[in-house]
Amino acid sequence: MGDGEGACNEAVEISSGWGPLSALPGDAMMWILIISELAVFGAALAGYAVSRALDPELFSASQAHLDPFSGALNTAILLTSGAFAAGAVRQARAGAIRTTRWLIGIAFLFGLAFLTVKVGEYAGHLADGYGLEANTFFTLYYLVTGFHAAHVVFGLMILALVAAFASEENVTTGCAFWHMVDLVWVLVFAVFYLS
Amino acid sequence: MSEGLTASKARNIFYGGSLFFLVVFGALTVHSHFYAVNTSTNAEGLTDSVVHGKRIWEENSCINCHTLLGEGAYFAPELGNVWVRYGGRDDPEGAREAIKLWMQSQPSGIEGRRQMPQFNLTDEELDALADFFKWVSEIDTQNWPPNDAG
Amino acid sequence: MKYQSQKVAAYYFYCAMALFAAQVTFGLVLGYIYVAPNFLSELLPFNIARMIHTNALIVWLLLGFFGAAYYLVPEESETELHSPKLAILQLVLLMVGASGAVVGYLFRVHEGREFLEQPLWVKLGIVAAALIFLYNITLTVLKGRKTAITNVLLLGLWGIALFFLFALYNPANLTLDKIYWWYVVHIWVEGVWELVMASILAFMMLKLTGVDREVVDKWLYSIVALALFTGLLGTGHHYYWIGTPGYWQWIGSIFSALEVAPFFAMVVFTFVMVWKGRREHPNKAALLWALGCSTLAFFGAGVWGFMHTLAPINYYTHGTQVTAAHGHLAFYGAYVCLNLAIITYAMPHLKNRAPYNQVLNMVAFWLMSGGMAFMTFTLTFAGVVQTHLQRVNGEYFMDVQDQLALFFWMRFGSGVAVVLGVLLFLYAVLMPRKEVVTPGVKTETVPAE
Amino acid sequence: MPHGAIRERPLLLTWAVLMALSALGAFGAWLADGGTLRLAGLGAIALFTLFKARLILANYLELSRAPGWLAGFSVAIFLLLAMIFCLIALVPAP
Repeated sequence: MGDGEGACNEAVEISSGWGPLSALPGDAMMWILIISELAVFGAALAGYAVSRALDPELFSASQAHLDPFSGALNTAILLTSGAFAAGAVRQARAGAIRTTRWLIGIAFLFGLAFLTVKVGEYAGHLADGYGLEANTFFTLYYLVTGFHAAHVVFGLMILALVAAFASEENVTTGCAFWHMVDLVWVLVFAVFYLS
Repeated sequence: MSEGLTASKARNIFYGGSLFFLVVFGALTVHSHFYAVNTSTNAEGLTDSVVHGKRIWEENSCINCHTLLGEGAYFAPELGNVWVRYGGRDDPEGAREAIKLWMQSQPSGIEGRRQMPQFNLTDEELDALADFFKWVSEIDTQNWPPNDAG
Repeated sequence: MKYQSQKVAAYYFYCAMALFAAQVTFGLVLGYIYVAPNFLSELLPFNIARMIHTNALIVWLLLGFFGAAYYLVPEESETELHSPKLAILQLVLLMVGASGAVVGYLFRVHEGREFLEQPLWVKLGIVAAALIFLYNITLTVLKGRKTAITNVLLLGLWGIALFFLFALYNPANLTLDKIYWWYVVHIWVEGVWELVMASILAFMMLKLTGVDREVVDKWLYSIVALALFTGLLGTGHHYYWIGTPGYWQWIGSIFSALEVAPFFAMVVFTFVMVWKGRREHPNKAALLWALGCSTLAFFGAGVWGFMHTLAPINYYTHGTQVTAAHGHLAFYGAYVCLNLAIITYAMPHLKNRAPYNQVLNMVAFWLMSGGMAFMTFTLTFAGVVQTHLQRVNGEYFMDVQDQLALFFWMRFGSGVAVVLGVLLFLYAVLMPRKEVVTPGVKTETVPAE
Repeated sequence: MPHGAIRERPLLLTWAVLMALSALGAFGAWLADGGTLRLAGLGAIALFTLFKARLILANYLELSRAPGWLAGFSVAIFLLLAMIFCLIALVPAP
């Protein structure tokens, strides 16, 4: 791809090709992914709210098994990771590839820390006998946080990739995905742990 | 250089994203596979006769009139719960006989009624088919269908 | 037509249209059996006729895809096909398999999973034909220019072949059987077929509207991304009540509700392209079919799919005429219209004459689509009534069906309209008025293709 | 944090505010647990979450450069949070 007709056209035409998406910073295709993901998690959280309203007793009792401290810790970890990733984008734009790679590396380590905490939480729930099929609350909890954790794993792979091929574009695109993972977690945290 | 690569980046994100969803789907399928084998179906009850019954079900293309767990043609009744509908939970022998009798008395030939063909099954084959229906009726289908009517 | 080897597409289109005629004929018979149940009950029972109806549909749509690929890949790749002879061999294999299957069905020779009733030897023949096809097309693409359209088309076609392999796996455990059965059925029609659909539509937009390739490429990637991001996990909406875990009710509801998005994007895509397009293409009928395709796919697959995809609703509507309504309009809109669009577009080129007789073709579009839309409405009403009587009130299936007779009569009537539309279409495409052809005049009317 | 350049400072500030909002959110959760101030607590959680989301969108995802999109995302997230937290407020746990 990108050869043939793609290469010989003017940049102006290409940037207009995305329509309203052209206004977004970074890669338009990544934004389609981000919007899709937000729609998915938004629908899941809305579904959670409705289910909770139908059976508040069960939800409140089950929610008591979650550890708000782990959730808060993971929020801090992920937001910090995001800050390093955002720093990496700025460094990449300034052309400082070495610094960019260092910052992505630190963001990556924070991502690993997030997963460690999350796996610890899962192990605790499972040890207490609350699995995927325990009740509606836990089904939703595992689906939403598990799907989010899968994004963290996928995001870590992307971070590794863009650290290896650290062009400004690649770093921007990869980190955009990572920030989406941040954003989703902030919502998930508020709904599952805080309310 | 960067603009010429826009299309290839769009393609890579499409590939990467699709691969991610495919992997998630695959992982969930594996979980569901083991759930089906260990939890929702009676793996030990899957006798030769039940397997034989499933083959008869397939050889006679029953699915192209009936539905089974809601899937199939919509021309004839749901059979995933036919065992229950015929009272098989309380009176297995009665349900078995009723199913066999029904199969043997087709087609009804009544004008204006949907006709079921005569499949000329042996007594052993009819038993296997009944065993298959019994086994299917015991699958944990999340309480579907809503009632015995199917 | 710029490349000689594109000619093989014509043979695929002829075979596809023959099977299309067979498919709707058997459909009409089925519609009649619904209202006159004793009709042919000994000679051609419902289950046999339905196998032919559904199998003929699948095979002719695939033949249309193959034909479309053989038509557009040389043009996109700017090279002759790797081997036109192999393409013919593949067609012969497929037609022997298809006719063998149909004759076999009439003599009760078949397997038993819905839509996958083909005997093993036919399935293996399909695999062999698919391998020949992929070999032929992939080599053509590799030696020529690579475009987004061929790239996505190729991915879709490879996906069709790979996921068909699950048709060969039939576990004794019914729940497992169903889990993997959907790997073929769902991932075909709500996954990889959408890639084929989007790429063929993109090709047609490029040709018919003259919009820049850059713009078309971006739309194409956005659409197929949405299709797979939602469609793969959207399989969950088939995993509600077959013995699979309860979490699928959440996954299926959420992702399949979003499956509307790619279809909506296709509607916007086609209309925006036509609106922005600089070119007045003479083949108005092809444009009508293309726009009809995206629009009716949006309603049939998108809206009618969404209507009963949420688990709490599907709990009541699953396996009723609502599904039949959705199935008919979805297949018609997304894939029948798509094939008729590319056939309408390509046949004048393949027969080397200007696209005329469009009025008849466009009448055929409105007749067929109108019939299909009316059929969808009647089946939807039938399904809603059935859901209430059977699933809520608990009345028995046959008692309920008897009360739906009026809807089934109306459905039969709309079926007649569809068949007339099909016949008209075939006439318009295959038997053009001879006097319009001006021999010796260059008929390539579209510049810069 | 990278040091030196001036443009880095908003990022550090963003991070600090995000941390502060998370802490405030925990305080909101503590309020929401009790009786009388439950609604205030829920409102605070929703509000702080919306602020956090906006900060991430504007500064991490750099939507400050595309104000129209930022507004669109904000409205969508606002509606989602409003729906969820209104439902939670209306149907209290027993």
